[in-house]
Parts: sequence; C-alpha cells; structure tokens
Amino acid sequence: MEWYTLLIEFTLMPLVAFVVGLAMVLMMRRLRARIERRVGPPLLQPLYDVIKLYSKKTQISHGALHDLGIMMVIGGYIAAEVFLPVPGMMGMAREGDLITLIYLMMVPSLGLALGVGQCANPNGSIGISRALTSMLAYDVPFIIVVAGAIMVYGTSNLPTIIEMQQAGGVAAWGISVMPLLAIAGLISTHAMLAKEPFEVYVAPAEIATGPMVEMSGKYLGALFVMQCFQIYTVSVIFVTLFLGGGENWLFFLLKIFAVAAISSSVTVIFPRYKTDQVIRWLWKWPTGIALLGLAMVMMK
Amino acid sequence: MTDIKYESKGSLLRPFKALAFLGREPVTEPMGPRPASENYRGFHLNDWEKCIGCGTCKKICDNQAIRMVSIPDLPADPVKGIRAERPAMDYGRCCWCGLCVDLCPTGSLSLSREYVHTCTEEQISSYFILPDPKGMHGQGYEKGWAKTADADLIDLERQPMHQLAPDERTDSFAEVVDGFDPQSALLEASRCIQCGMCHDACPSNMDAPQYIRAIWSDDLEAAIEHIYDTNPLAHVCGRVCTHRCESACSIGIRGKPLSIRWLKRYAMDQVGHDRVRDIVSKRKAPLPDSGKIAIIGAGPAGLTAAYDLALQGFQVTIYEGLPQGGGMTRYGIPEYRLPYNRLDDDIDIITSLGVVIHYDTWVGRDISMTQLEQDNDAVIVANGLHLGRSTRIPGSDHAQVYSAIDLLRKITLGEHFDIPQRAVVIGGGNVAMDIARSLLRLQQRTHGRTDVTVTTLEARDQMMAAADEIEEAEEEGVVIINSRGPRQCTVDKEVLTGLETVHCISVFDAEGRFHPQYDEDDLTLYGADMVVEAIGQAPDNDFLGELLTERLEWVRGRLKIDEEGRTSEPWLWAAGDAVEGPDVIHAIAGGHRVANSIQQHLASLRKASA
Amino acid sequence: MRPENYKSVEHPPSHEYELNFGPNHPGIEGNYALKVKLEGDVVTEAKADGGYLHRGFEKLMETRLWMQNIALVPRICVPDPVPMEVVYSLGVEELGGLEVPARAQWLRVLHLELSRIAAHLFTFGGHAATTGMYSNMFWGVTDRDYVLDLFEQMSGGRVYHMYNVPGGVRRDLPDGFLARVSELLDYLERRLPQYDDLFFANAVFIDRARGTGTLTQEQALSWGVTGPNLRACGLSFDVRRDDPYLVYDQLEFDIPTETAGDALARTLVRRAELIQSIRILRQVIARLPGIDGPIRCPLPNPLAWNVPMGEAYPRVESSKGELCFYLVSTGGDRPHRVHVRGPSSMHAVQVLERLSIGTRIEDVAQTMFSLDACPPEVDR
Amino acid sequence: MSEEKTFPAIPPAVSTGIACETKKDSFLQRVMDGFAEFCRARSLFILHYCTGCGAIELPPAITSRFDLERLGVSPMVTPRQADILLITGYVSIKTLKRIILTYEQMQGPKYVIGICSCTVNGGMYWNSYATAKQLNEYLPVDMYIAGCMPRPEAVQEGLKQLREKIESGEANSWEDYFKRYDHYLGNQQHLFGDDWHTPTDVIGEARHYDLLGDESLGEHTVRLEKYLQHHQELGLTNVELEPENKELMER
Amino acid sequence: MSKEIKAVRLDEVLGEMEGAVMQRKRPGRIRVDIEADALPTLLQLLKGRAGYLHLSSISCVDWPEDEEFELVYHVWSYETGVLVSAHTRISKQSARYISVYDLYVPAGFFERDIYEMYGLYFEGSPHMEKFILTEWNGPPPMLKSFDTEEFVRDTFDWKEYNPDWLQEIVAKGGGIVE
Repeated sequence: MEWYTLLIEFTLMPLVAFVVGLAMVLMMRRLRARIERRVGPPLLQPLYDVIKLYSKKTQISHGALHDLGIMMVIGGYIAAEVFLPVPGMMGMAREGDLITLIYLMMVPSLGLALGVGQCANPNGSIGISRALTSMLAYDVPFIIVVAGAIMVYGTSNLPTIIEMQQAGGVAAWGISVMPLLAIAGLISTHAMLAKEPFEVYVAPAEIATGPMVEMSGKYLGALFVMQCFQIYTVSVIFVTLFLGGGENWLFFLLKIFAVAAISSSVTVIFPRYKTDQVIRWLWKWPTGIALLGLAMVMMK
Repeated sequence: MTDIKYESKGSLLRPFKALAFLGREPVTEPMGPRPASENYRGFHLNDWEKCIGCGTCKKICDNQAIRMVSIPDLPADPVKGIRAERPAMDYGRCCWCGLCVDLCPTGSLSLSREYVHTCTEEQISSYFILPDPKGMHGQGYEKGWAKTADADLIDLERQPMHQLAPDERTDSFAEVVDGFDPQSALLEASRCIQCGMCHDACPSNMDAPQYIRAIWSDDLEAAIEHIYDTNPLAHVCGRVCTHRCESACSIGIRGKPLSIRWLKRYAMDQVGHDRVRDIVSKRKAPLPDSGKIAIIGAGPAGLTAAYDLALQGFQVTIYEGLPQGGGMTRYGIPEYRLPYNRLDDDIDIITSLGVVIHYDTWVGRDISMTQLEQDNDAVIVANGLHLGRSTRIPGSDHAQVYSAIDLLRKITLGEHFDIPQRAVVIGGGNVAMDIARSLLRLQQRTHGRTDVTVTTLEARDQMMAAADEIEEAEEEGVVIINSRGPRQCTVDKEVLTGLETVHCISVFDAEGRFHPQYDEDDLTLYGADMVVEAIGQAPDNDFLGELLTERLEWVRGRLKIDEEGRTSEPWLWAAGDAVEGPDVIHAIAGGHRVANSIQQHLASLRKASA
Repeated sequence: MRPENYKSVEHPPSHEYELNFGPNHPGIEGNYALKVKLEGDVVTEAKADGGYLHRGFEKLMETRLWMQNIALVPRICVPDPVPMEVVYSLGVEELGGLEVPARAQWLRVLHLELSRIAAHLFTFGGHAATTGMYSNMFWGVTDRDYVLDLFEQMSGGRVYHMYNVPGGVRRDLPDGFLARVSELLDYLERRLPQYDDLFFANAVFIDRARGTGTLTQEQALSWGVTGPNLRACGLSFDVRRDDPYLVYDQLEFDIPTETAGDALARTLVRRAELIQSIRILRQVIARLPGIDGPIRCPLPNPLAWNVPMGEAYPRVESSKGELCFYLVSTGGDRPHRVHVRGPSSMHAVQVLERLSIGTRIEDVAQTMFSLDACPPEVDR
Repeated sequence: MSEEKTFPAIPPAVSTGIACETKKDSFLQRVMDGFAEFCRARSLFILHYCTGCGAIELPPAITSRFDLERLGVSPMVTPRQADILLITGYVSIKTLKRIILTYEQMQGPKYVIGICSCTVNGGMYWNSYATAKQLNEYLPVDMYIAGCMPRPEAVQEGLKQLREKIESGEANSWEDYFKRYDHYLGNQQHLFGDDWHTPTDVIGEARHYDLLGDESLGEHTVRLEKYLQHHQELGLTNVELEPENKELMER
Repeated sequence: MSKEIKAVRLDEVLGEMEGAVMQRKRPGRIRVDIEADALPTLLQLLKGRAGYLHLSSISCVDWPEDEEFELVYHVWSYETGVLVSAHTRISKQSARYISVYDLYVPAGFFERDIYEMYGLYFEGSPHMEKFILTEWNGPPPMLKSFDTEEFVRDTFDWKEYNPDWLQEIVAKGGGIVE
C-alpha cells in the first residue's frame, strides 16, 4: 500500500465515521421524536450543535489534564476508526486486529476519566466511577463474545473475518453461525453506548449528566463528536462481526444504520437501571447467553 | 382496562409495543400561535367609547398594574360622570386574572384572545400599553374574556328603601321616605366602587366616596367628619339634594346608581344631633386674619358661607327677612320632603359656631346696605329666588292664580288661603311637584278628596322634575298631563273656572333654545278653581337700593359675579339661587366659594397694609 | 492559558462527598435543593433546602383584598393549582356564611378532578424522566396539555385558572364543553393501556421502583404523610370521602390503596386514582346538565367586602395530599392570617430527608418524584 | 488577586480557537463569523432550571405538542453546556444569587430570556419582600416574553425572535455584562450586601477576552476586590470563603 | 377501638383538662381553647388516648394589639373523622414555647416555619435554624409590624416605561394620573 493512499484513508476514514455518526445521531433523535409523537429536529441539527459548540467565544478549562483527557477521547476514536475496515478502505485494519480495537476503544473512557477528574465536580466523579463500573459490566459479555467470534473465525483480523463471511453468504454470517453470541453482542454493544436501560453514567436526573457536568464549549463539542464516533464504531464492529461487513457502501450503511436503529429504539422505550442492577443484569443475561453461545461454538 | 398489580414483574417485551408509534403521525401542532379559546384571558381591549375613566380597574388590580392616563383630546363631563382618562396596563405587573374586566362598571374593558408579545430590552416600553379596541398590536384579535351577566361583580341593584304607602302619606305632611336601616345602609354603601365620579359631579365637591366608605366600615362619626368638610347643611342635602352625584355614579351606567343622598341622610340620622354638634365644633380653627361679615339671607348659600367663615373665626351676622332660617329649603320645599326640625338642626349647628342670625329683619327696610357696608369687612348677598315667574297668559292676574313659590311659603308660614276643590299646576319641575303634592295633601285634609292636575309643556321624558318625585306624585293621585302649553285661565264671572291648554309639539328648536311649537287645533280645558304657576322664580333685589343697583353690573336680571362670587363692588359678594339659579347644592358650593374668596381677599388686604 | 472562572476544590481523600442536589438539577422537582452527604454513592445525610421559590404568599395575602387573593392562591402550587383556589374559596365561604349554589359545586368537582388528572399525568411524566424514560414524560406532558385545553375553554387560562371564587365559580361552561370532556376521557382510556405497555408494566421501571423509598404505615402516619403516598402504605383515607366537601358525598368512587409503600406502590395508586377521577368525571358529566341555577351566590362589591370575624380550616384532597388553609378574619376587608398547609411541606422536607438516608444517589430523585412533592408549595 | 492587578493596562487578546478572538475584518473571518452565527441561531441549548412558576409551561413547550426541538432547542442540564438562561418568572433573592452564578458559569455567547411579568416589573409579587423586581438590573436580558405565564406558543415566538437576533449578530448582551460589570455588580451588592461575590472571576475573564469596557471597573468592583484580598490575606482560597459559595458552585 | 369509644375518649380527655374551653363548631370540627402550659398535655392525651395521630398543621397568628401570638394546633383522628383545633396564646415578650416534636414529627417543619416567620422559638425542636429565609437578614417577615410594601419601596426601583404613545400624550398636556 502506498503511503499516500494510507494518508488519504487516515483522513477519510475518521471523516466518514464522523459524517455517518452525525447522520446516526440525527436518526436516533428523529426516531426518539417519532415515538414521543413529535416531529423532531431539522436535518442538520447535530451539525449545528457541534459547530455552535466549537464557536463558543469563551471557554473554561480546568487545567492541563482536562485538555489532555478530551484529546484522548477524540484521539482514541480517531485511531479506532483507522482500524475499522469499511468498504473500499482498509486503513490499518490489516495491521491491527479486534483486540487492538477494543483497547483503543477503552482509551476515550480513560481519557474522560482523566479529564473529569480534574473538573472537581462530585457529580462528574460519581459519573466516572459509574462509567468504569459499567465498563466492567458490559466488557465481560463483550469479551466473551469477542473470544467466541475469534474462536469461530480463527482469527482476530477484521478484514479476514469480513472476507470469510462474505465468501459464504448469509449462512456464513456471524449471526447465523453464532446467534446466541450475536444476541449477547448486540446487548453489550448497546450497553457500550451507554443508552437506556444501561445509561448509568450520564443519568441527568441523578448526577446531572455525570462526566459532562463541567464540559463546556469545545469540550462538549468534542463529546458530541465522540458520541458520533462511538455509535458509528459500535455499529460497525457489530456489523463486521455478525452481519458480514459491508459488501458495498449501500449494504454497509444499511446494516450499520439498522444496528443503530435497533439500539436507538430500545433506548426510547426503557428507563435506566440502577448501577447495581446494570451489573447484575449484564452479568446475568448477556453473559449467560454469551457463555451458552461460547459453549455451542466450542462444541461445534 | 388492564389492571396492573404490584406483584407483577412487568415485562421487557411490552414496551416494544410502543414502537408502533413509529408508524403514527406526530401530534405536534404547526408552528405559530393557535387560536385561543372563546373566553381566553389575553391582552386587554378597551372600548374608548364606553369607558368613562372611572379607574375602578385600577383599584381592583392587585398588582397595581393599571395606571390611569389623562388624555386631553377626550371629552370630559363631570356632570355625566365621564373623565378624560383611560387605563394603561403594565404587563410587567399584570397577572391576567381578569378582575378588572369583571368589575368594570361600564363593561368597556375586556381581554382579547391575543397572547403573544415578545420584545428586547430596548423595546421594553412596549410592556406598557394603552388598551384600545384594536388590541395590543393593532391586529384586531377577537374579544376573549368579557363581562357576562352571571359573572358581573358589580351589584347593579339598589337596596330597597322603605317609604310610606301613597294612601298613608297623602293625609299629612309626614316624611315620605323612611331612610335606611343600618343593615341596608351598610349593604348599599358596600356597592360603592370608590370611583369618585360623584365627587367630580357635585358642585360642592362633596367627598362622597370617603363618607360612603366610612358608612360601610360602620364608622359614622368619620362619615360626619367627611360630610362636614364640604357641606354644613347635611340634613338638608341628605333629603332634598338634586343628587348630581347619583346621575354621575358609574354604577348607574348599567344599573341603578348608589343612593348617595340617602346614605348621607342615614349617617346624619344615626348620629345624634348633639354628637354632630360636638364633632363640628372641633373643626373650629380661627385664623388670625378674621373680620366681620354680614350675610343677607339665611338660605343654604348664606348659611354655608357663614359656616365656613365662622369656623375661621370671623364674626358673622346673617340678616333674614322671614321668621325662620333655611331660605328656599324651608319656604320652597314641603315638609314631607324635608322635616323642619331637621332643618332646624342644621341651622342650630351653624349658630352654635357663633353665627348670629337676625330674623324678620329686611335689609333695605330694617337696616340699609350702606350701614352693612360700613359695619362690616364684607357683605354677601344670598337673597334667593322668592318671586314666582308668571306665564302672563290671559287671566293669570286672577286672584286664584298663584305663583307656586308664594303658595309654598304661605303653607310653611301657615297663612290662610282657600284650599281649592280642583287645582291645576302649570310646570314640570320639582317645584310643580312640590306644590301639587302639597295641595293634594291639603285637599285630602280639608275636603277628604283630591284633584290636582299638573300640565307640563314638556313631554314625559323631558320633564325637569326628578323621576322619583314624578313617580311619587302619581302614586299619590296627582294627574300629570304632558305636552300641554297654557293658553289662558278661563274666568267666568270673576270666578276662575279652569286652564285652557294647547298641545305642544316641541319645546326646543334645533339649536336647543326654548322655542315651543304648538298645535293650535288641539285645545283642552282643565277645570279648576285654582291655577298655580310653577314655571320659575326670580330674585327680589329691591333691597339693594337704587344707588347700589345702578353701580352694580347685571346680567339678565341677575347680579353679575366673577368665578369667585364677587360682584363689581369690592366689598360685596353674591351667592346662591339669586345669582346661580335654583339648586341647593349649587347654593352651598357658592357659599363656600364666596367664603373662600372673602377670606383670601381680607388676608391679602391685611398683608398689604402690614 | 484561559482563565478559570473558579478554582478547583480538592476532594478529601476519603470517599465522602457533599453534594448539592439542586436547585439547578434535573432530578429535583422545581427549584429546590437537597444537600446530601455521600459515602461512595450512598447517602449518609440529607438536608432539604427550600426557599428558592419563596414569595411570601402568606404575607402578601394579608395585604390584599379577599377577592384579589383569588389571583394569588393558585400560584402557590403550580402543577396543581385548582385545589388551592377551591380551598381558599371554601374557607372564605365558611367565614362569610355564603351558600354555594349546587351548580357551582358540581362545576368545582369537575374542575378539581380535571386538575387531578392533569397533575397525575404530569407526575407520571416527571417520575419517568427521573428514571431516564423521556418518552413517557413527553407522553404524559402532552396528554396533560389536552386537559389544559379544556381548562382554557372553561376558565380562559391554561395553567392559572382563577376560576373558583368565594361563592361559586366565575363563568359557566361554554357550549358543548361536557362533550369535549367526555371525548377527552375516552381518549385517556384509550391511552392508558399504551401507558401501561410503555411505563407501568415496564419490567425495568418496576425493578427500579420496587423497594425505592419505602415507607411503612407507621412511618407514614407519624411523619405526617397524606394523600396517595399514605394510601400507598395501606391506609385508606381520602378527605373527599372521609371529611367530605362540595358534593363528593353524592359521588361514587373507590379509594385505591397499596400496601408496599414504595415508589412503585405510590405510582400504582396514582394510576388507579386517575381511573377513579375518570369515573367521577363521567358521573359529573351525566348529572351536571340536570343541575341548573346560578353559578355563584350574590357577592358583595369586592372593593368593599368585609368578611365576618372568625376562623376557618377548610380541607381538600389535592392530587398530592391533604391541603388546608387556616384563615383568620378580623372582620376586615383583608385576611388577618392565611396559613397554607400544603401536603408537600411534609413530603418534600422531612419525609424526603428521612427516606433519602441510606439510599443510593440514584434513588433520591425518584423518591422525590414518587412522593410528588411540589416545592413552590413548601416555600409559599 | 491584589489591588495593583486590578487596573493594569488591558492585555492583548489571546487567540484561543475559531471565532474566539476579536473580530478581524478579513473576508474569511466575516464569512466564518456569519456561519458561526447561523449555527448558533439554530442550536439553542436552554438551561434546565425552573426558577419560577413560568417553568410549568416549558415542559409543554418542549414536549410533543409544541416541540421546540424543531427550532433546535434542547434542554441542557448544567450551566456549562447551556446557551440560554430562561428566567421563568419571579426570582426570589435566594434564587437570584444562584442565577447570577449560573449565568457567570455559562460560556459566551450566552443569552438571557425573561419570561412572565415578574421579570420586568415585579409582577404579582411586586410587594413581596422575597423577590427581586427587575431582572435586567442584575443580568443583561436579551428577550422578554410577556404573559403570566406565557403560553408555549409565546415561548416559541420568543425563541424565534431570539434566533433572529442572534443571526443578525445583535444578541451581544453577554458582552454587555463584562463591559458594564460594575453596574451589574453594584445592583447585586445593593441587594445582597457589600460582601457579595461569586467564585467566578468575571474581571479576569473580561480582561482575557478583551471585553473590558469603560464601565467594567468602578467603585463596586474595587469593593469586591478589597473583600477578596482581605480573605486571601487570611489564607483562604476563593472558594473556601463561605460554605455557601461551595454550594453555589457544585450544582 | 371502635369509633364510638374513641369519640367518648375525646370527651373524657377534654373533661380532664382543666381550663379547656370546648366549642363544637360543626360536625367534625371541635375548637379547644387552652392555657399555654396545658397544651402539650392535651395533645399528648389526644394522641395517646383518643387516636389523634395526625398533626395537620400548627399555625401561628400575630395579634399585635394584644402583644400575643396565637398558636393553633390542628389534629385529626383518622378513626373518628374529627378535627380538633387547639388554640393557645403566647406572650410576644418571651416568644418561646415548648416543642411537640417528640409527640408529632411533622411539628418539626411547622415549628421551624413559625420560628423563621414569626421569631417564636420552640424549645426542644430539632431544626431551630433557617430553612426558607436563609438569605434574609430582616425581621421575621410575617410579623404584622413588618411592612413588606415599605421594605420593597426602600429596596427596589420600578421600571420606568416611556412608550411613544405616552410621550405624545404628555406633549399634549396629559399624562399618568397618580
């Protein structure tokens, strides 16, 4: 691969992720609006929000770590996007693998923890401790799912996994091969997005949106961007592992939007669990299903 | 309907049913204001034609959001109770409770269905508006919350006043009206919305709202205080005042005005005479610049001036030609309307302040004007209107043709005259009613039957007499014939037989001048053995003496006075009916006016000499 | 380097925090605060902090005429203003010996029950929002808005109606109003199963609400809990039935109760009360056309109205509990004293403080909303 | 913060990012500013703080029936994230302190909307000892919405007006707060007493963003600085002055 | 315990209290006037023996002419459905009274409220500190001697509007009538 292709891909892949992420956020908001029986925001609303936040004229920072934390949040996802294969663009995907990706996806959470730690707001601190707790909760089933997938495909290299699925058609898709793991994966990716019923660490009514409590202007803008990346990344990972990846852009977008739509719908119709209930629930149901799925996979 | 039990664990799947709403239309309203409901309480509307500027809205507003703005262009008429003021609303205070609408006596105020107003800091003055019928932004929104019959907070009905039944009252001169009992007085007083229209309309500017408020709070002595601020003839005015206040009362616009006159009477009747005297005596506050004043005539104007001046320490002497004081209120008003002992009470209070009244003393006969001028610092002429005007129709010089004012005086003085079997009264004013009803009583007493006819030039709705007077007169049996102009008094062999009248088509011409038109074909004769002319009075100014009469300036037979009541002579003031026409409360106002003028005049003289 | 607009505070090394829950906090109902001490995220100490909405109502009412106060009273409790108007009117009527015409009494019941429905829908919305379920909040608030439409047609105002005055009500119903009420009730009955699906029967909600903020009956009685909160502890008491006012003794309705005394029980009691209110309204709709007559007894001029000397303690059942005014008149044109005894003054202060201790931070908001406390009523 | 530091020469502005700096007249800059204003007008985050009874009409305004999200309005939880401070009705003195602090914590450009009568001239509670009467004495107000309380449609209209004002670049009241800080602080001190202060450093911010005006500093700010200096000498940090401040901050 | 027995108990309790003046105002409403030092005992008996479990409110009334506060305790019996209001007068001079918090928990709120609003101190009440008026330095505002309007006039200014229409009217010689 030529260096310039790589450079273009390095620029394009996060940009695509951002744009698609914005569209997903819009879809999420529109879908929520529809169930709430209203019209919802205009088409460019997520974009307006981000630009507005970036064009704030005054800006409060709570110190170097605060800045650094936010950089980690964005940087982690930008790096992650490069490891996520999309149709036509592989980026670093061949060089990295699923495990790298999962590690990279932890960086933003840690960055957030770092940044919020310096904001010295108890709500933020509680939020961070909740975020880390829930990470613990959803990572257990997720790791099992990933382990199961690696076991099935025999590799952790994403392009390979995609190729294997696409070669075999729908029957070779992860969802057909390991349905239980797919279900557990869907639940844990949903939990990863921190949406109801697992939305414990933003919880406005409890801890005043937790880690975001002291985030203003560009910082909040960064978190909005992070949200776009996050929902995109999580959807793409699920599509890659279980829905055969993207054969072309049309199918790819259809698939990732479908996954995002499922997640968004669930968000609208459930309240949030308490933190301990989240752990209990995630360690009980998805973990159980994942283990069962793993067992089935191992028996094959 | 499903029932959810506490024990049930709920379902993770049932919420998914809500996803059905993905396929349903949103309930969101289109952008922009929806039309408000029919009785919405939005921004104010005010019908400027109906609004009288009474300021009741301002009073009921619990947020002091309403302020009255005087607008010079608007017509103002204190007599009709209209002020050139309109309410302005401060939307930085208003809470849109609509009490102003519910209490508006005219119903001019309402709330519209308009409710959107936004502005920036610079435009904040737009929060203060002068409501008109077009609405806050001139867009003509429809009326929302407006007055309805069942939600009016104004009490439109008067407290009933008990009075003698017609058959009980015609055989005596007993007072017709009973006066309020405490309970109904309180209730009547509570109707007052304190708009002060009565105050503006009253020639004497009596502060009726104040004493009505005092009556309502059952503090009658305070009420007396307020009454005596502006009126020393409280008993008189409590009974026979022409109550312009009531015609101006803003409650009267849609309902029956407050019985302000009866309320004053109630306060006076309830507080004993001695107590009233004590209260009034406390008001005495002698000024250093006092002097000697002579007043000619102990009528309302003279008595009022005497009261004012006596309070300030002047030595006041009144010269009265008749044997008792009160002037026209005694000799022109029958006792069934104003019992004489009440009048005596009023005069007693004034004399108790040190005013000396010489009765049966005719100026010009018993004492000369020159003498008065020499002995006093100032002289007030308040001689009243004691001469009756005549129709001068053929036969009106007959002995049995009387002027009403002479006859009334005769009745009061107890002088003998032949009580007629049948009497015809010419005139439609209050005096006509007075004489008709007095004659009727005398007839009942003497003959046991009554026959009094009143012929008026005016149509029924144009009659000058007060409506209740007319009503009471008819109840008692007086026959009132409208639109009849007197043509002649028919005399047969030196004996008066009746009054011939002609139909009157119209009284005034297009410009409003007195110019009656008759239908000469429509003649009717009313048989009578006495005809009484009650068409107006004139002053008797002979006492002034020729010299003075020539020196003074005159206007249409009356002394010319300036707005302070001064004549063209520097020491001579004039007040009362003689210069202003017949009306008690005007006379009282005139009394105040001259007293004030004299006091100032003398003070400035002292100042100049000192 | 950008300026910091305040300096940071270092946290103590232990896990103890002090946290101000409110007044600007989405988990608090209105402008109100709860100062909590946390260990981890368990509340060890809670102290209510009110007064953010204090306007001095009781003082202001002493400065205004008896009639002017009708504009003031509904503002004491913003989400459920009607019982305030009614209880004030009842008090003045008791003092002044005014006879309220029958039609006015039925109109008041209509008004009160509509207000109860509106308030409960609002509470469901608020309660759901504290648990992160905004769709139910949107539904609840929107459906409440249809009730507000009716209020607007009835009284000319959406939120503050100022419809009840001493002696009766201010306006009769507009044409066709009862039919519209009836339509709304049909609509709500259709909607209720949808609410059940989304909210009341939602396993996540039930899991959350069960055991949150549990009150025992003894606690409830001794802490002065009233209204639906008391009925959720198993005591069947309702002022409407047990100390009847207006024409509630001529109406048929049940007093729903639960025994568990937690947030779930309280919510279910409110849900059942909503159904009972619909039932009451159906009876009112059936009977109101047969009751003719004036809507108000003759009233004195509001500017000159001396209410006879005396005291009154009217009580009504508001959507939040027992609501009483203590009115004292010295025979003047203004009240001598008005004491507002709102149900929330118990629920939002002492009960909430006590229930919060030992719970986790996530339960505080839910506890408050499930108690349906109304801060403006606490602050007055 | 010492007194000498109170009146130094105004330091030059520091560029801190897009559209943060003072306006340059380059074409690109104007296009950028115009674009930023366009987006600002379409993304209005309102602070979720019910200061008074008018707040009861906000849930209907935001929810399905009147759906303010069509105008790009979202309720935000903390002052840091919000652009608009909606003062919904009467402001009790206790709340006013929190509102001022909240306002100072918000990031510019920020806008204040005064809803209901009470924010203009005291409203119903004009004779109450507990409420402030004119909001604009303490904070600059961009838009007023009349009503007691205004209906959701009126709120909608007010936000539309504000949107136009922002788009035309006239909604600069937040700069006014810096430029006339002494005036606002004076009124605040009149109401809360001379030792009133917030933990935010408004003067420092004004200096940093080059927003010092003729009326930024004056007798009232001197009083504030003296007070803070006195406390600093006692060895207390800004925040620890009074427990109340800490509470103010932690919302 | 049946309703009847409870009702009898109420009469017993009131009979035992010396100096208590009872007045039946209407069905379900009883007013008792009692000396200040006997009131806690009365409440204790009412709660303990007659089932008056619910303290509905404590209201304070300022009687400036008498230099006294009137305290009114409204207690309600869930079983008999009777509301007893116990009235007592406290001298303003001492402005101290005994808390009934240990008897009725809700008293804590009401007593604090009265302390804040009237300055009447309750001994033994757990929350004798400010709650609503934490930022208020003036006198207890509910006292009749405190004039809120005067305070407002001294503290605040009013908005001065000057709309065009008013300017026009003023130019013509009209204007706001005070």
